[in-house]
Amino acid sequence: MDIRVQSAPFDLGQEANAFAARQTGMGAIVTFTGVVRDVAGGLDVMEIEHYPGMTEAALTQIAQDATDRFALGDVLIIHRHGPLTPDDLIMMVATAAPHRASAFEAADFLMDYLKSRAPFWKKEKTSDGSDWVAAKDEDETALNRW
Amino acid sequence: MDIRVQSAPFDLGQEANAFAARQTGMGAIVTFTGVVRDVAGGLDVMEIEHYPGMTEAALTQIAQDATDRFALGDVLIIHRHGPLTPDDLIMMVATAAPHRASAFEAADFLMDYLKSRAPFWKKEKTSDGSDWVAAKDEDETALNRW
Amino acid sequence: MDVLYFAWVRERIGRPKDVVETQAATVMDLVEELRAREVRYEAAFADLSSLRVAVNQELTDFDAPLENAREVAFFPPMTGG
Amino acid sequence: MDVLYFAWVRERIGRPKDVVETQAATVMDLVEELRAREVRYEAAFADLSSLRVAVNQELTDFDAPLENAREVAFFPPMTGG
Repeated sequence: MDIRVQSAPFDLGQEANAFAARQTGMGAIVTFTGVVRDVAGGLDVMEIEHYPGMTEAALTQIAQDATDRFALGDVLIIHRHGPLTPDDLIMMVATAAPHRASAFEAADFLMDYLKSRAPFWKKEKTSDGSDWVAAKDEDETALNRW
Repeated sequence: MDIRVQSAPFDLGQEANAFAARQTGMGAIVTFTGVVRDVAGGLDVMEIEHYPGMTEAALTQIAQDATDRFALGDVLIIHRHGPLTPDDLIMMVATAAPHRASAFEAADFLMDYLKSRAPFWKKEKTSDGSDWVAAKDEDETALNRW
Repeated sequence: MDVLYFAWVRERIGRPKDVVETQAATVMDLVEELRAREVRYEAAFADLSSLRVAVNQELTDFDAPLENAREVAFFPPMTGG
Repeated sequence: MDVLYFAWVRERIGRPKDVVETQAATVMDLVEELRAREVRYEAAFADLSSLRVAVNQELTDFDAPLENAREVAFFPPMTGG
Protein backbone atom coordinates (compact mmCIF):
# COMPACT_ATOMS: atom_id res chain seq x y z
CA MET A 1 0.00 0.00 0.00
CA ASP A 2 1.40 3.37 -1.01
CA ILE A 3 -0.34 6.59 0.10
CA ARG A 4 1.03 10.00 -0.72
CA VAL A 5 -0.33 13.49 -0.06
CA GLN A 6 1.84 16.10 -1.67
CA SER A 7 1.92 19.52 -3.27
CA ALA A 8 4.47 18.42 -5.87
CA PRO A 9 3.34 17.11 -9.26
CA PHE A 10 3.55 13.39 -9.92
CA ASP A 11 4.36 11.51 -13.10
CA LEU A 12 1.41 9.27 -14.03
CA GLY A 13 3.50 7.08 -16.33
CA GLN A 14 6.32 6.62 -13.89
CA GLU A 15 3.90 5.78 -11.07
CA ALA A 16 1.90 3.36 -13.24
CA ASN A 17 5.07 1.57 -14.35
CA ALA A 18 6.51 1.35 -10.82
CA PHE A 19 3.17 0.07 -9.51
CA ALA A 20 2.86 -2.57 -12.25
CA ALA A 21 6.49 -3.66 -11.85
CA ARG A 22 6.12 -4.49 -8.18
CA GLN A 23 3.16 -6.87 -8.67
CA THR A 24 3.35 -10.64 -8.99
CA GLY A 25 0.47 -12.86 -10.02
CA MET A 26 -1.88 -9.91 -10.53
CA GLY A 27 -3.73 -10.22 -13.84
CA ALA A 28 -5.35 -6.79 -13.73
CA ILE A 29 -4.12 -3.28 -13.04
CA VAL A 30 -6.46 -0.29 -13.11
CA THR A 31 -5.47 3.34 -12.76
CA PHE A 32 -7.71 6.35 -12.36
CA THR A 33 -6.34 9.85 -12.81
CA GLY A 34 -8.24 13.03 -11.98
CA VAL A 35 -7.43 16.12 -14.02
CA VAL A 36 -8.25 19.81 -13.37
CA ARG A 37 -11.06 20.85 -15.72
CA ASP A 38 -11.85 24.40 -16.71
CA VAL A 39 -15.57 23.74 -16.87
CA ALA A 40 -16.99 27.24 -17.23
CA GLY A 41 -13.94 28.78 -18.92
CA GLY A 42 -11.65 31.29 -17.27
CA LEU A 43 -10.33 29.07 -14.47
CA ASP A 44 -6.97 30.45 -13.41
CA VAL A 45 -6.21 28.32 -10.39
CA MET A 46 -7.76 25.43 -8.52
CA GLU A 47 -6.56 25.60 -4.94
CA ILE A 48 -6.82 22.37 -2.98
CA GLU A 49 -6.87 22.65 0.79
CA HIS A 50 -6.55 19.61 3.04
CA TYR A 51 -6.35 18.62 6.68
CA PRO A 52 -2.80 17.43 7.35
CA GLY A 53 -2.76 14.34 9.51
CA MET A 54 -6.39 13.46 9.01
CA THR A 55 -5.89 13.27 5.24
CA GLU A 56 -3.23 10.60 5.46
CA ALA A 57 -5.24 8.66 8.06
CA ALA A 58 -8.41 8.79 5.97
CA LEU A 59 -6.66 7.71 2.76
CA THR A 60 -4.95 4.85 4.57
CA GLN A 61 -8.28 3.70 5.99
CA ILE A 62 -9.98 3.90 2.58
CA ALA A 63 -7.11 1.97 0.95
CA GLN A 64 -7.24 -0.68 3.68
CA ASP A 65 -11.03 -1.04 3.29
CA ALA A 66 -10.63 -1.50 -0.48
CA THR A 67 -7.82 -4.03 -0.01
CA ASP A 68 -9.90 -6.13 2.39
CA ARG A 69 -13.13 -5.88 0.47
CA PHE A 70 -11.75 -6.66 -2.98
CA ALA A 71 -8.80 -8.87 -1.97
CA LEU A 72 -6.39 -6.53 -3.74
CA GLY A 73 -2.74 -7.30 -4.20
CA ASP A 74 -1.83 -3.63 -3.90
CA VAL A 75 -3.20 -0.07 -3.81
CA LEU A 76 -1.66 3.28 -4.63
CA ILE A 77 -3.21 6.66 -3.82
CA ILE A 78 -1.53 9.96 -4.65
CA HIS A 79 -3.42 13.20 -3.99
CA ARG A 80 -2.05 16.69 -4.49
CA HIS A 81 -2.89 19.86 -2.59
CA GLY A 82 -2.04 23.51 -3.19
CA PRO A 83 -2.53 25.56 -6.36
CA LEU A 84 -3.19 23.68 -9.61
CA THR A 85 -4.03 24.89 -13.10
CA PRO A 86 -6.24 23.39 -15.85
CA ASP A 87 -5.02 20.03 -17.20
CA ASP A 88 -2.82 19.47 -14.12
CA LEU A 89 -3.18 16.01 -12.62
CA ILE A 90 -4.94 16.27 -9.24
CA MET A 91 -4.69 12.70 -8.04
CA MET A 92 -4.40 9.08 -9.07
CA VAL A 93 -5.29 5.70 -7.69
CA ALA A 94 -4.03 2.33 -8.87
CA THR A 95 -5.32 -1.11 -7.96
CA ALA A 96 -3.88 -4.56 -8.66
CA ALA A 97 -5.96 -7.73 -8.42
CA PRO A 98 -5.90 -11.25 -9.83
CA HIS A 99 -8.96 -10.50 -11.99
CA ARG A 100 -10.29 -7.43 -13.72
CA ALA A 101 -13.69 -7.20 -11.99
CA SER A 102 -12.16 -6.61 -8.57
CA ALA A 103 -9.50 -4.22 -9.89
CA PHE A 104 -12.21 -2.10 -11.57
CA GLU A 105 -14.62 -2.19 -8.64
CA ALA A 106 -11.89 -1.35 -6.14
CA ALA A 107 -10.79 1.70 -8.15
CA ASP A 108 -14.41 2.85 -8.38
CA PHE A 109 -14.87 2.27 -4.63
CA LEU A 110 -11.68 4.20 -3.81
CA MET A 111 -12.86 7.15 -5.88
CA ASP A 112 -16.29 7.21 -4.26
CA TYR A 113 -14.78 7.28 -0.79
CA LEU A 114 -12.03 9.69 -1.72
CA LYS A 115 -14.62 12.16 -3.04
CA SER A 116 -16.68 12.30 0.15
CA ARG A 117 -14.55 10.95 2.99
CA ALA A 118 -11.08 12.37 2.49
CA PRO A 119 -10.63 15.91 3.85
CA PHE A 120 -9.88 17.86 0.68
CA TRP A 121 -11.64 21.04 -0.44
CA LYS A 122 -11.37 22.65 -3.84
CA LYS A 123 -11.55 26.36 -4.52
CA GLU A 124 -11.78 27.68 -8.06
CA LYS A 125 -10.26 31.06 -8.85
CA THR A 126 -11.29 32.90 -11.99
CA SER A 127 -10.93 36.52 -13.05
CA ASP A 128 -14.46 37.01 -11.62
CA GLY A 129 -13.46 35.91 -8.14
CA SER A 130 -13.23 32.65 -6.32
CA ASP A 131 -15.61 29.98 -5.10
CA TRP A 132 -15.44 26.77 -3.12
CA VAL A 133 -16.55 23.78 -5.15
CA ALA A 134 -19.77 22.45 -3.62
CA ALA A 135 -20.06 18.77 -2.79
CA LYS A 136 -22.63 17.00 -4.92
CA ASP A 137 -25.48 15.07 -3.34
CA GLU A 138 -24.76 12.29 -5.84
CA ASP A 139 -21.25 11.92 -4.43
CA GLU A 140 -22.68 11.24 -1.00
CA THR A 141 -25.35 8.85 -2.29
CA ALA A 142 -22.71 7.03 -4.39
CA LEU A 143 -21.40 5.59 -1.12
CA ASN A 144 -24.62 3.62 -0.73
CA ARG A 145 -23.57 1.48 -3.70
CA TRP A 146 -21.01 -0.31 -1.54
CA MET B 1 -8.77 6.95 -31.19
CA ASP B 2 -5.60 4.88 -31.17
CA ILE B 3 -5.77 1.12 -31.87
CA ARG B 4 -2.67 -1.04 -32.02
CA VAL B 5 -2.22 -4.79 -32.48
CA GLN B 6 1.41 -5.74 -32.14
CA SER B 7 3.81 -8.47 -31.08
CA ALA B 8 6.23 -5.93 -29.57
CA PRO B 9 6.01 -5.03 -25.87
CA PHE B 10 4.55 -1.65 -24.95
CA ASP B 11 5.47 0.71 -22.15
CA LEU B 12 2.42 1.26 -19.91
CA GLY B 13 3.82 4.43 -18.37
CA GLN B 14 4.81 5.98 -21.65
CA GLU B 15 1.43 5.17 -23.19
CA ALA B 16 -0.50 6.47 -20.16
CA ASN B 17 1.47 9.73 -20.19
CA ALA B 18 1.11 10.25 -23.94
CA PHE B 19 -2.61 9.52 -23.70
CA ALA B 20 -3.12 11.93 -20.78
CA ALA B 21 -1.03 14.63 -22.43
CA ARG B 22 -3.16 14.74 -25.56
CA GLN B 23 -6.45 15.36 -23.70
CA THR B 24 -8.07 18.73 -23.07
CA GLY B 25 -11.01 19.27 -20.75
CA MET B 26 -11.15 15.63 -19.72
CA GLY B 27 -11.47 15.33 -15.94
CA ALA B 28 -11.03 11.57 -15.78
CA ILE B 29 -8.57 9.10 -17.28
CA VAL B 30 -8.84 5.37 -16.65
CA THR B 31 -6.38 2.71 -17.75
CA PHE B 32 -6.75 -1.03 -17.58
CA THR B 33 -3.74 -3.29 -18.09
CA GLY B 34 -3.93 -7.06 -18.47
CA VAL B 35 -0.95 -9.08 -17.25
CA VAL B 36 0.03 -12.72 -17.94
CA ARG B 37 -0.70 -14.79 -14.82
CA ASP B 38 0.87 -18.11 -13.99
CA VAL B 39 -2.30 -19.39 -12.34
CA ALA B 40 -1.47 -23.07 -11.83
CA GLY B 41 2.31 -22.67 -11.63
CA GLY B 42 4.71 -23.84 -14.31
CA LEU B 43 3.53 -21.58 -17.14
CA ASP B 44 6.40 -21.18 -19.56
CA VAL B 45 4.75 -19.31 -22.40
CA MET B 46 1.36 -17.83 -23.19
CA GLU B 47 0.99 -17.75 -26.95
CA ILE B 48 -1.61 -15.33 -28.29
CA GLU B 49 -2.95 -16.01 -31.77
CA HIS B 50 -5.12 -13.50 -33.62
CA TYR B 51 -6.87 -12.95 -36.91
CA PRO B 52 -4.98 -10.20 -38.77
CA GLY B 53 -7.36 -7.77 -40.42
CA MET B 54 -10.40 -8.79 -38.46
CA THR B 55 -8.66 -7.98 -35.17
CA GLU B 56 -8.03 -4.36 -36.11
CA ALA B 57 -11.57 -4.00 -37.49
CA ALA B 58 -13.15 -5.51 -34.36
CA LEU B 59 -11.10 -3.33 -31.99
CA THR B 60 -11.91 -0.22 -33.99
CA GLN B 61 -15.62 -1.06 -33.87
CA ILE B 62 -15.50 -1.71 -30.11
CA ALA B 63 -13.64 1.56 -29.52
CA GLN B 64 -16.14 3.45 -31.68
CA ASP B 65 -19.09 1.91 -29.81
CA ALA B 66 -17.56 2.92 -26.47
CA THR B 67 -16.85 6.45 -27.70
CA ASP B 68 -20.43 6.93 -28.87
CA ARG B 69 -22.06 5.31 -25.90
CA PHE B 70 -20.06 7.05 -23.17
CA ALA B 71 -19.28 10.32 -24.99
CA LEU B 72 -15.56 9.72 -24.56
CA GLY B 73 -12.94 12.27 -25.45
CA ASP B 74 -10.52 9.55 -26.50
CA VAL B 75 -9.82 5.81 -26.44
CA LEU B 76 -6.62 3.80 -26.66
CA ILE B 77 -6.42 0.03 -27.17
CA ILE B 78 -3.14 -1.86 -27.43
CA HIS B 79 -3.22 -5.66 -27.66
CA ARG B 80 -0.21 -7.89 -28.11
CA HIS B 81 0.01 -11.24 -29.89
CA GLY B 82 2.73 -13.88 -30.07
CA PRO B 83 4.62 -15.54 -27.21
CA LEU B 84 4.42 -13.90 -23.77
CA THR B 85 5.74 -14.97 -20.38
CA PRO B 86 4.35 -14.50 -16.85
CA ASP B 87 4.11 -10.87 -15.72
CA ASP B 88 4.33 -9.61 -19.32
CA LEU B 89 1.73 -7.00 -20.17
CA ILE B 90 -0.82 -8.48 -22.61
CA MET B 91 -2.88 -5.42 -23.41
CA MET B 92 -4.10 -2.07 -22.18
CA VAL B 93 -7.02 0.22 -22.72
CA ALA B 94 -7.28 3.88 -21.75
CA THR B 95 -10.37 6.08 -21.70
CA ALA B 96 -10.73 9.84 -21.25
CA ALA B 97 -14.03 11.47 -20.31
CA PRO B 98 -15.21 14.67 -18.66
CA HIS B 99 -16.37 12.72 -15.58
CA ARG B 100 -15.18 9.62 -13.82
CA ALA B 101 -18.35 7.51 -14.11
CA SER B 102 -18.20 7.40 -17.91
CA ALA B 103 -14.43 6.84 -17.98
CA PHE B 104 -14.79 3.85 -15.64
CA GLU B 105 -17.84 2.38 -17.37
CA ALA B 106 -16.27 2.77 -20.80
CA ALA B 107 -13.11 0.93 -19.74
CA ASP B 108 -15.23 -1.85 -18.25
CA PHE B 109 -17.33 -2.01 -21.45
CA LEU B 110 -14.20 -2.12 -23.64
CA MET B 111 -12.82 -5.03 -21.63
CA ASP B 112 -16.07 -7.00 -21.78
CA TYR B 113 -16.20 -6.66 -25.56
CA LEU B 114 -12.51 -7.24 -26.03
CA LYS B 115 -12.76 -10.51 -24.11
CA SER B 116 -15.50 -12.03 -26.24
CA ARG B 117 -15.65 -10.11 -29.52
CA ALA B 118 -12.05 -9.52 -30.56
CA PRO B 119 -10.44 -12.48 -32.37
CA PHE B 120 -7.67 -13.43 -29.97
CA TRP B 121 -6.97 -16.91 -28.63
CA LYS B 122 -4.63 -17.78 -25.78
CA LYS B 123 -2.63 -20.97 -25.49
CA GLU B 124 -0.78 -21.83 -22.30
CA LYS B 125 2.40 -23.86 -22.56
CA THR B 126 3.76 -25.62 -19.48
CA SER B 127 6.27 -28.43 -19.06
CA ASP B 128 3.23 -30.78 -19.06
CA GLY B 129 2.13 -29.71 -22.51
CA SER B 130 -0.08 -26.99 -23.90
CA ASP B 131 -3.73 -26.06 -23.80
CA TRP B 132 -5.98 -23.46 -25.33
CA VAL B 133 -7.56 -21.23 -22.70
CA ALA B 134 -11.31 -21.87 -22.71
CA ALA B 135 -13.70 -18.95 -22.95
CA LYS B 136 -15.77 -18.50 -19.81
CA ASP B 137 -19.55 -18.47 -19.94
CA GLU B 138 -19.43 -15.45 -17.63
CA ASP B 139 -17.44 -13.50 -20.24
CA GLU B 140 -20.23 -14.03 -22.74
CA THR B 141 -22.99 -13.18 -20.26
CA ALA B 142 -21.07 -10.06 -19.17
CA LEU B 143 -22.05 -8.53 -22.52
CA ASN B 144 -25.68 -8.53 -21.40
CA ARG B 145 -24.81 -5.83 -18.89
CA TRP B 146 -24.56 -3.23 -21.65
CA MET C 1 -8.39 21.68 22.93
CA ASP C 2 -7.46 22.67 19.40
CA VAL C 3 -10.39 23.70 17.24
CA LEU C 4 -9.57 23.77 13.53
CA TYR C 5 -11.43 25.34 10.62
CA PHE C 6 -11.09 24.48 6.93
CA ALA C 7 -12.22 25.89 3.60
CA TRP C 8 -15.00 28.48 3.82
CA VAL C 9 -15.44 27.86 7.56
CA ARG C 10 -11.85 29.03 8.02
CA GLU C 11 -12.45 32.01 5.75
CA ARG C 12 -15.69 33.00 7.45
CA ILE C 13 -14.17 32.83 10.93
CA GLY C 14 -11.00 34.48 9.66
CA ARG C 15 -8.54 32.07 11.24
CA PRO C 16 -7.49 28.43 10.86
CA LYS C 17 -7.43 27.52 14.55
CA ASP C 18 -8.55 28.39 18.06
CA VAL C 19 -7.17 26.96 21.25
CA VAL C 20 -10.25 26.57 23.44
CA GLU C 21 -10.70 25.91 27.16
CA THR C 22 -14.08 24.25 27.44
CA GLN C 23 -16.23 21.98 29.56
CA ALA C 24 -18.48 21.23 26.55
CA ALA C 25 -19.71 17.65 26.77
CA THR C 26 -20.54 17.25 23.09
CA VAL C 27 -19.64 18.79 19.76
CA MET C 28 -23.01 20.54 19.79
CA ASP C 29 -22.22 22.14 23.16
CA LEU C 30 -18.92 23.37 21.74
CA VAL C 31 -20.73 24.79 18.70
CA GLU C 32 -23.06 26.76 21.03
CA GLU C 33 -20.07 28.19 22.90
CA LEU C 34 -18.40 29.20 19.63
CA ARG C 35 -21.60 30.73 18.26
CA ALA C 36 -21.80 32.92 21.35
CA ARG C 37 -18.30 34.29 20.76
CA GLU C 38 -18.73 36.68 17.88
CA VAL C 39 -20.98 37.29 14.92
CA ARG C 40 -18.51 35.71 12.48
CA TYR C 41 -18.65 32.46 14.48
CA GLU C 42 -22.43 32.70 14.54
CA ALA C 43 -22.36 33.13 10.75
CA ALA C 44 -19.99 30.20 10.24
CA PHE C 45 -22.11 27.88 12.35
CA ALA C 46 -25.50 29.18 11.15
CA ASP C 47 -26.39 26.09 9.11
CA LEU C 48 -25.04 22.89 10.59
CA SER C 49 -26.39 20.80 7.70
CA SER C 50 -23.68 22.39 5.54
CA LEU C 51 -20.94 21.47 8.02
CA ARG C 52 -19.03 18.34 8.92
CA VAL C 53 -17.05 17.67 12.07
CA ALA C 54 -14.07 15.52 12.97
CA VAL C 55 -12.95 14.72 16.52
CA ASN C 56 -9.33 13.63 16.86
CA GLN C 57 -9.16 13.50 13.05
CA GLU C 58 -12.09 11.11 12.65
CA LEU C 59 -15.38 12.10 11.05
CA THR C 60 -18.22 12.05 13.54
CA ASP C 61 -21.58 13.65 14.35
CA PHE C 62 -22.57 16.82 16.15
CA ASP C 63 -23.87 14.84 19.11
CA ALA C 64 -20.51 13.08 19.59
CA PRO C 65 -19.01 13.37 23.11
CA LEU C 66 -15.85 15.44 23.59
CA GLU C 67 -14.33 13.18 26.24
CA ASN C 68 -10.67 12.68 25.30
CA ALA C 69 -10.98 15.15 22.44
CA ARG C 70 -7.66 16.83 21.75
CA GLU C 71 -8.62 18.23 18.36
CA VAL C 72 -11.98 19.16 16.87
CA ALA C 73 -12.28 20.32 13.26
CA PHE C 74 -15.17 21.95 11.41
CA PHE C 75 -15.40 22.06 7.62
CA PRO C 76 -17.81 21.85 4.67
CA PRO C 77 -18.57 18.53 2.92
CA MET C 78 -15.37 17.26 1.35
CA THR C 79 -14.61 17.52 -2.36
CA GLY C 80 -11.60 15.33 -2.96
CA GLY C 81 -10.73 13.25 -5.98
CA MET D 1 -13.13 -18.39 -51.38
CA ASP D 2 -10.54 -18.37 -48.60
CA VAL D 3 -11.47 -20.51 -45.60
CA LEU D 4 -9.37 -19.74 -42.53
CA TYR D 5 -8.90 -21.69 -39.30
CA PHE D 6 -7.63 -20.38 -35.97
CA ALA D 7 -6.52 -21.79 -32.61
CA TRP D 8 -7.45 -25.45 -32.05
CA VAL D 9 -9.52 -25.53 -35.23
CA ARG D 10 -6.35 -24.77 -37.19
CA GLU D 11 -4.43 -27.37 -35.20
CA ARG D 12 -7.08 -30.06 -35.61
CA ILE D 13 -7.33 -29.52 -39.35
CA GLY D 14 -3.56 -29.19 -39.60
CA ARG D 15 -3.49 -26.07 -41.73
CA PRO D 16 -4.37 -22.39 -41.39
CA LYS D 17 -6.20 -21.99 -44.68
CA ASP D 18 -7.98 -23.67 -47.57
CA VAL D 19 -8.86 -22.11 -50.88
CA VAL D 20 -12.27 -23.56 -51.67
CA GLU D 21 -14.38 -23.65 -54.82
CA THR D 22 -17.94 -23.97 -53.60
CA GLN D 23 -21.57 -23.34 -54.46
CA ALA D 24 -22.53 -23.51 -50.77
CA ALA D 25 -25.37 -21.10 -50.07
CA THR D 26 -24.81 -20.77 -46.35
CA VAL D 27 -22.04 -21.25 -43.81
CA MET D 28 -23.78 -24.48 -42.75
CA ASP D 29 -23.65 -25.80 -46.31
CA LEU D 30 -19.93 -25.03 -46.40
CA VAL D 31 -19.44 -26.83 -43.08
CA GLU D 32 -21.14 -29.92 -44.52
CA GLU D 33 -18.81 -29.86 -47.53
CA LEU D 34 -15.77 -29.51 -45.31
CA ARG D 35 -16.93 -32.29 -42.97
CA ALA D 36 -17.17 -34.63 -45.99
CA ARG D 37 -13.55 -33.96 -46.96
CA GLU D 38 -11.54 -35.89 -44.39
CA VAL D 39 -11.84 -37.23 -40.89
CA ARG D 40 -9.80 -34.34 -39.42
CA TYR D 41 -12.32 -31.86 -40.85
CA GLU D 42 -15.14 -33.99 -39.47
CA ALA D 43 -13.43 -33.89 -36.06
CA ALA D 44 -12.87 -30.14 -36.18
CA PHE D 45 -16.53 -29.47 -37.05
CA ALA D 46 -18.00 -32.15 -34.79
CA ASP D 47 -19.47 -29.75 -32.23
CA LEU D 48 -20.61 -26.47 -33.76
CA SER D 49 -21.60 -25.06 -30.38
CA SER D 50 -17.88 -24.82 -29.61
CA LEU D 51 -17.18 -22.92 -32.83
CA ARG D 52 -17.64 -19.37 -34.04
CA VAL D 53 -17.67 -18.14 -37.63
CA ALA D 54 -16.81 -14.89 -39.36
CA VAL D 55 -17.71 -14.03 -42.95
CA ASN D 56 -15.62 -11.29 -44.54
CA GLN D 57 -14.07 -10.68 -41.10
CA GLU D 58 -17.38 -10.07 -39.35
CA LEU D 59 -18.80 -12.41 -36.74
CA THR D 60 -21.98 -14.08 -37.90
CA ASP D 61 -24.09 -17.25 -37.54
CA PHE D 62 -23.92 -20.65 -39.16
CA ASP D 63 -27.06 -19.94 -41.15
CA ALA D 64 -25.55 -16.80 -42.71
CA PRO D 65 -25.59 -16.68 -46.52
CA LEU D 66 -22.31 -16.90 -48.42
CA GLU D 67 -23.30 -14.48 -51.16
CA ASN D 68 -20.36 -12.09 -51.67
CA ALA D 69 -18.26 -14.05 -49.19
CA ARG D 70 -14.56 -13.72 -50.01
CA GLU D 71 -13.30 -15.04 -46.69
CA VAL D 72 -14.85 -17.37 -44.13
CA ALA D 73 -13.10 -18.11 -40.84
CA PHE D 74 -13.79 -20.77 -38.20
CA PHE D 75 -12.46 -20.57 -34.66
CA PRO D 76 -13.30 -21.28 -31.02
CA PRO D 77 -14.88 -18.64 -28.75
CA MET D 78 -12.45 -15.75 -28.40
CA THR D 79 -10.31 -15.19 -25.32
CA GLY D 80 -8.85 -11.71 -25.68
CA GLY D 81 -8.07 -9.18 -23.01
